[in-house]
Amino acid sequence: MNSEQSLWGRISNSNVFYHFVRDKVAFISASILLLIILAAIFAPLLTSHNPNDLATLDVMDGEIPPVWTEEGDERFLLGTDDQGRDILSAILYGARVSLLIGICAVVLQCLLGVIIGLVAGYAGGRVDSLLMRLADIQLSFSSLMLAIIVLAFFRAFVGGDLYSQFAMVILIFVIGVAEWPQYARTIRACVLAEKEKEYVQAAQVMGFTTVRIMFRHILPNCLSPIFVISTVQIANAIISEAALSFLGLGMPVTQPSLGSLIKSGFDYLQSGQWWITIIPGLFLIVLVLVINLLGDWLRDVLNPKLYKG
Amino acid sequence: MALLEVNNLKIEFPSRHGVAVAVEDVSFEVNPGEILGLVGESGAGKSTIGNAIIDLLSPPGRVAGGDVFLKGEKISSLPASRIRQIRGAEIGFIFQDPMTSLNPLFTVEEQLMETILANLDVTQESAKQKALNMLEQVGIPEPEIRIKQYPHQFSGGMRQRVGIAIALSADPALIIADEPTTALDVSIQDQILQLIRSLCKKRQVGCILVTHDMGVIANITDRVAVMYQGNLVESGTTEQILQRPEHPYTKSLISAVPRADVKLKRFPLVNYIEKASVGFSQIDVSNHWLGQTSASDVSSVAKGEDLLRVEHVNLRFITKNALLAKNRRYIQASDDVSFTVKKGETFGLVGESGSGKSTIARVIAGIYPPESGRIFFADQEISAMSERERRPIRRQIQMVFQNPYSSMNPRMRVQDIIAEPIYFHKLAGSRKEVEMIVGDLLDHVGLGRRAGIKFPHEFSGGQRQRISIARALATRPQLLICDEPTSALDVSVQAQILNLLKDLQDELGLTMLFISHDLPVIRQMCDRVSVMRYGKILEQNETEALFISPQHDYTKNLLALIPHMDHLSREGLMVQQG
Amino acid sequence: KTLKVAYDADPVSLDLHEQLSGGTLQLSHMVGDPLVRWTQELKFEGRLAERWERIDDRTMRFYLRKGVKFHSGNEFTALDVKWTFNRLRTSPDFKAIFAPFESAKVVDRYTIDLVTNKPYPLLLNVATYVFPLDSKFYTGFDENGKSKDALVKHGNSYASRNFSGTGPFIVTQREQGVKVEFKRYDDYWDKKSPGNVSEIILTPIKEDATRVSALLAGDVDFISPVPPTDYDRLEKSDKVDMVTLDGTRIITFQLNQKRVEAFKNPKVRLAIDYAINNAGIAKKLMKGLGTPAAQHSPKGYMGYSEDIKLRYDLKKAKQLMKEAGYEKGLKVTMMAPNNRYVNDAKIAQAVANMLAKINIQVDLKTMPKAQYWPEFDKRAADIMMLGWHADTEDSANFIEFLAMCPNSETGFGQYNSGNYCNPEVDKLVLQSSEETDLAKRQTLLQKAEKILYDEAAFIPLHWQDLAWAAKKNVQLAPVVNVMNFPYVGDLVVK
Amino acid sequence: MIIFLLKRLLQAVVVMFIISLIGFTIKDSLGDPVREMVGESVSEEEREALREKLGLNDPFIVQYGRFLKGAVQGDLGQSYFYKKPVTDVILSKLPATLELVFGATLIIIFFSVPLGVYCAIKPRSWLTKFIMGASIVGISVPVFLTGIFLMFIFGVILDYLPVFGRGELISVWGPWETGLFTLDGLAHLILPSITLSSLMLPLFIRLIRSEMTEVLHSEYIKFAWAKGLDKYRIWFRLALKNTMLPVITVGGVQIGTMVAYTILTETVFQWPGMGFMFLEAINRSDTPLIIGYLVFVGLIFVITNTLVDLIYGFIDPTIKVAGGK
Ligand SMILES: Nc1ncnc2c1ncn2[C@@H]1O[C@H](COP(=O)(O)OP(=O)(O)OP(=O)(O)O)[C@@H](O)[C@H]1O
Ligand SMILES: Nc1ncnc2c1ncn2[C@@H]1O[C@H](COP(=O)(O)OP(=O)(O)OP(=O)(O)O)[C@@H](O)[C@H]1O
Ligand SMILES: [Mg+2]
Ligand SMILES: [Mg+2]
Repeated sequence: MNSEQSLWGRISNSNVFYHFVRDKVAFISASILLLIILAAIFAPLLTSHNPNDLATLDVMDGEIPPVWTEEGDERFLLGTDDQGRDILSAILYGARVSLLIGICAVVLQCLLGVIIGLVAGYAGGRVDSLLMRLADIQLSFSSLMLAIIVLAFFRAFVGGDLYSQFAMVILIFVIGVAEWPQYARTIRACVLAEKEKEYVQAAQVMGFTTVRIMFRHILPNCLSPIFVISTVQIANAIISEAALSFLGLGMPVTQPSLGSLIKSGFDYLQSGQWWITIIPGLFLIVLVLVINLLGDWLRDVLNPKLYKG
Repeated sequence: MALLEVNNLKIEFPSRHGVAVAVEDVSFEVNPGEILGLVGESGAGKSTIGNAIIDLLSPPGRVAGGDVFLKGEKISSLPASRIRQIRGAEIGFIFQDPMTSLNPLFTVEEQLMETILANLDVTQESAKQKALNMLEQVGIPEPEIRIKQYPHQFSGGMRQRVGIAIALSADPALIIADEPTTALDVSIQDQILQLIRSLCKKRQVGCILVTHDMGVIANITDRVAVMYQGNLVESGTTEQILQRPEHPYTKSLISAVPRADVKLKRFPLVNYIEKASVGFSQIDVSNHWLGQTSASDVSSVAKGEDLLRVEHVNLRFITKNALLAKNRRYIQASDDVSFTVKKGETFGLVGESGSGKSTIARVIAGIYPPESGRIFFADQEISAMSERERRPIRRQIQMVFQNPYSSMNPRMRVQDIIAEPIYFHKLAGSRKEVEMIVGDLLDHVGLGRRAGIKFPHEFSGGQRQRISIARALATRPQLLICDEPTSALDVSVQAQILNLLKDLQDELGLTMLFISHDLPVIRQMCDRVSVMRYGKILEQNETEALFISPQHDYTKNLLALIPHMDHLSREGLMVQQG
Repeated sequence: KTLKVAYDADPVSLDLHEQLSGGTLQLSHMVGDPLVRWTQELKFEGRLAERWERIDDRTMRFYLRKGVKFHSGNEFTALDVKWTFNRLRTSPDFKAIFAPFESAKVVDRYTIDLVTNKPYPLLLNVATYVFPLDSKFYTGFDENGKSKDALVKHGNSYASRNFSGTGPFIVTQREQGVKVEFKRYDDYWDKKSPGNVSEIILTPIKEDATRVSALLAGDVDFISPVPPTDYDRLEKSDKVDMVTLDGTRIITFQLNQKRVEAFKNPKVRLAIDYAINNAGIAKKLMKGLGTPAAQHSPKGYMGYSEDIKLRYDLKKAKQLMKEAGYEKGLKVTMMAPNNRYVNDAKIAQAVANMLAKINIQVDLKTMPKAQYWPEFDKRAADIMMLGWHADTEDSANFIEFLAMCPNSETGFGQYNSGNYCNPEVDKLVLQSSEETDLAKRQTLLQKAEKILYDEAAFIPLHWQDLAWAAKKNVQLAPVVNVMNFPYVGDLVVK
Repeated sequence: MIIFLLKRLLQAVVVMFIISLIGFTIKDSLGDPVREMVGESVSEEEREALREKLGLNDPFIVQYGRFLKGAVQGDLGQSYFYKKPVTDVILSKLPATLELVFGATLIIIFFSVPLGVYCAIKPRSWLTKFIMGASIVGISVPVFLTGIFLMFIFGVILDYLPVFGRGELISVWGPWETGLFTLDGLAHLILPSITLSSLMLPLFIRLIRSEMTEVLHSEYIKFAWAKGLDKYRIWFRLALKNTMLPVITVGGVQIGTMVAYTILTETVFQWPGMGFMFLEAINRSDTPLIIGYLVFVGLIFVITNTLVDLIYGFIDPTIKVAGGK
């Protein structure tokens, strides 16, 4: 136990890393996730055309099925959507937006929720009532309403023309803020139960600050529901973003995210153009799947009692 | 035919750092009606054997070899359904840690009843009767009210008794009792042991009794097995082992038993250390980190003056809530308690289980606010302070909890648990220094630095208790509240730890509030003692005076019940007189 | 026979005068009869008016059908027509259509004159909006002490809950937004009507996919509208029949000349028109359920002229941009609704893509109509989408609203977000609205359309076609029409 | 306890007040209600006149004052579209939503508990892997898609189940009409309930599994094994109770959410409940209804959370319900 270990040394010596290298599922999931992220980042290199460059689109290329079907077209490996966008390119470019929004929004939700939940649960009494009623108010204003509110403010103070430049930030903000109560209430409940336990009292006796007790001691013992909610929320956030775009609040329609790509295909689902929804849908499922698997794995690893040795 | 037969049992805990062998090649047997005492070093593998017998080793643990036979049937590697029938009905098990083994969400009644109903063929009604009966037998006062309560409303000793009641309630043929009386005062301990004894004799029940208390061994066991570092080093009849120990470890163990008759300066030390894996070292406090004072210490109090003053502290717990105040029921856990503790002394608190000792300790430590009354620390009224004002003082009042396991964050490594207060209160200069200090503390409590990377659940009961002590010392407190600090330690380790505390006290003027059921230990450690019952202080005196001429009837009774160890051999043993 | 109908929305009120909307008109034709109605060929057919004649260039005399009974049992007379006419003129929604009228004069019990202020060529067109109501039924006070004929937009008026007209169906039960139930009126005057539907349950199903599924699952007999994406599938299905008609609602884009300097240049506008492949959009996005347009007026309307041809030529478009000095391109904003017209958002997107090809970068924003209209009123984007259907089924209406110089006093050009203004066009249209000589009127309107076309005053896309789908046993084709109010009274179900 | 409830009631009022205030501040951004009331060709002056008549041009304070005055008497205004008091509209839509939520909740409870527990006790079985995998698919498939799929399969292809609406209803009490007691009504309930539960069910399975896994490793469960209890008792009574604490909290929020906005499911299946009503209200800029609805939803959340807190306090004896110390 040399204290002068390099960062890498500490990482490679840590439990998480140790179990990671030995867990096939975790390893494969992480590889796939990495692959997806890389593909999204390097999308311009991997695709034949940029679906966000509108000039390259032609409606007459619309709704071409994937190459392996009869009417397929070699130019479009996975077919095209109604606007003639190559699905493959659209997925990769869309994944950029969706991943960023999904992950950032969930991080924001989680951050807000965890802080508020910890404070509410730990402080109790008035603070608790106040924060929890705030959560009730927030819940009443679902992301839909919140988006409208934020947009109205944005228009009033910044001007609507700039919207598309800030769309991403606004979306992250809206989705991030709309759902914090989920976390807050869960954490609060957990804190209520944990704070009666003796190890918390022991920490109090040590003279630790409240903040430290909340984050260092209680929070790690409340991780498991957070993990479950988070993995669900990422999928949710990606879909919500698409739903908000209907209200004119999403990303610009000319730059479809993964969610809006899926959503735009709903109309076509029954009429046979399945690929517009199903292929990006599968992509989303794989994405969420690996995130979930990693989440499950991480949760187990972070629980010392579950070490398999 | 032996009731239980254990042959060549070997138990391992594999981990990424290698396989730890907890029990190696252990064989013994228990006959019907017989009580086998299992003694040994803390961490020797006693609890592990018990767990292995009923196939409940905690996860990475596995039985690597050997067999277990119950009434001639091989019960190791039985199918899950069959072993489940054996548990409870055939083998009653009392876990070492009473705090965590009761489900916090169910009342004591539910937990008792379900055991009875699951294992015995009785009606709901008679199960209820039996449950009440059991509680009464283990000495819980007012069982009709208590049975409806939840575990957290019980004191440490009461929880332990509930655990015993549950284990005995299904009339098992074999009882495995893992340190069943550590949190009990002598009179109740006596009652429980008699209960077990009479069960064994009357119904030919076999019993494995794991204990550190040589008095208990001497008084009720028929045979004794001694364990050391995973091996069974010696076994024989009680008399044989106690009077003519053969193995050097046994010898040194017996020599370290604290004496109830005379007060010694230091505890006699065991110098048998076979593999010397973990070295106890006597510390040189003047050069040691523990001896340094930090700027924020309260140094205004001179040795011999009052460091802690407790004045008329009252605290009630609600036992039955109701809308109207008059319908509420309370337990007066602390009834007008007053005492003072001088700087540099050790103040003892003894008394019946459930008498409010832990409660008052918690009030002083600032966990419960007192309902009325005042507490002064170094002449500052800490009971009236806000949390913020109080924080700097908190470091100086530390507490060793009665239940070490539940008082440690299960998600933190032991080294982090101990290092955290050092970091937090900035008691060390660098990261490296902290790591050194932590390793040092672990050494001093006999665990060794390597223990640092493990998590609390990977330790034995006694080892956890030592971690808890190390953590309390890490803040370099002025006042140390010890709530049963050594109940799970074998006498040799106990001696080490208590000597460490004594050293600290001598050199630094460490002040201690010492709660214990172990009267010999109290006699050795404390300068003054208070006796508590029903939340009140009955009597308070200089230790020697109290032991020699107790005033209150309750005290007299208590002292009379100290297990006699006259037949304990002390000759030829290496006793260090300090 | 019971007919289960699923529309995308249900009528907002039982008061036929409350809102001028497709839903209301569909209801009107079920529970009432107009004086005259349109045939499929856009000719007039007498209903409660048996015949009519022009008395002078401002007056039309209607001879009413005798022996017609209202649902309440009251007899239908000219007084009811006059009452209805007067009520319509107080309705905020209808008052504009009836503005050219001076009065209704009862001649006798079964004869009535409608008099206009000036010679008015569209008198009969407007008469299709007169669904005589039971004046006696609406006289007096309701339980709340309010006048029964009160016309309230947002309140719970008597007329919005109770109805008495002459139509083939009586409303038996109505739950706003959930369903309306109708029963055939036993004493319906039109004994010649082949209609054999005895009961109707109308359910609004907003979601396209659900509506189609409901039909395919057999839960409903008849749906409208049919989403273009499901067109193929329904067409192929052996359980259902589809009926389509070329529509009359034009979908356009307007280029705001006030906001964008370049749009003042007709060359830029032309370039844009050339850049957009209307035929492609109609074929691919609309699945053929749209007729590509180059002018406002659909075929059959007075202003329609065969010579106005579709324009699509990318090369030419680029050329024009260059000539106008914009070969480097432009950056503009565009707004479109996403739940107002069929495929509105998709169309806007496709248009944006096409404009990118001539270097016009479009920042497109789509939003629900509730948000869109306020934006439209503010003229919040450089290019805005607008669809229009002429209430009078007449070409002049298009131009009055969409292409005449905006004028807040006269109200002309109210929907002209492009601010296109050409006094000559205004003059032609104003002339046409007083011209009762139909041939002359036609020339005027065609001329106006031609100017708009030549100057690319606006960017036409297509006329939204109408489509209905029904189970095989429902004989839909004879009762539907381009105005999208099927004459369910005449519907035959086998 | 009573004091606790009274306090909560008071808080609910404050919550509703704040929501209405926010609602009022933003109502102009929700679109122009007048636009929805009139035909498209109606002139600007007419619209302005109507706006004036509706009091929409009054200053904020005046409008809000008017609203509050009504609200105190339980009148949240009139819906523009339904032309009825907002409260009546909401109450008439409530049963539909409650039934749907009830159906979905039943599905969630009946499946999530056994499946979640199974996955926790048999972490390595292939069935567990399948359930966990399927649950992820469930999470990532949008509700809308699930709905259309179910509709397509069971409605169109197999033709077993009706695809829209509530079917035959019978009146129970006052405005309360239910489809729970007719076969037709029940048949209509099936697909929407499944769809609605499709998102929550995986969440619950995963949550139960993860919490249960932790609980199963606790000392008291080990002790319970040592007591010789039946395995089902340990899993489904002891461990499950400890597991349920966090699950109830999340569940409370989720069920509150379901009551509040089952928007997508209701839209797909044309289910005449509150979520559908809300979406329509937004589309129509029916501002009084939107605000009334938000206020109502705030109340629902306070109620469900109060219930959750009560249940929580009931299950976990160490937790004192705030207010009753
Ligand atoms: N879950 C575990 N993982 C790893 N090691 C463990 C685990 N449980 C116990 N051990 C180790 O096994 C050894 C034996 O532990 P055991 O609890 O049997 O000791 P014990 O004899 O009961 O001691 P004590 O008297 O202190 O209770 C100890 O060294 C302990 O560290
Ligand atoms: N949180 C609580 N709620 C209700 N009653 C409690 C609570 N904590 C302790 N008590 C009761 O207060 C009394 C004193 O408990 P305390 O823990 O101080 O006893 P003790 O002297 O430490 O006993 P032991 O030696 O058995 O640990 C007991 O009767 C116990 O049941
Ligand atoms: Mg042990
Ligand atoms: Mg105690």
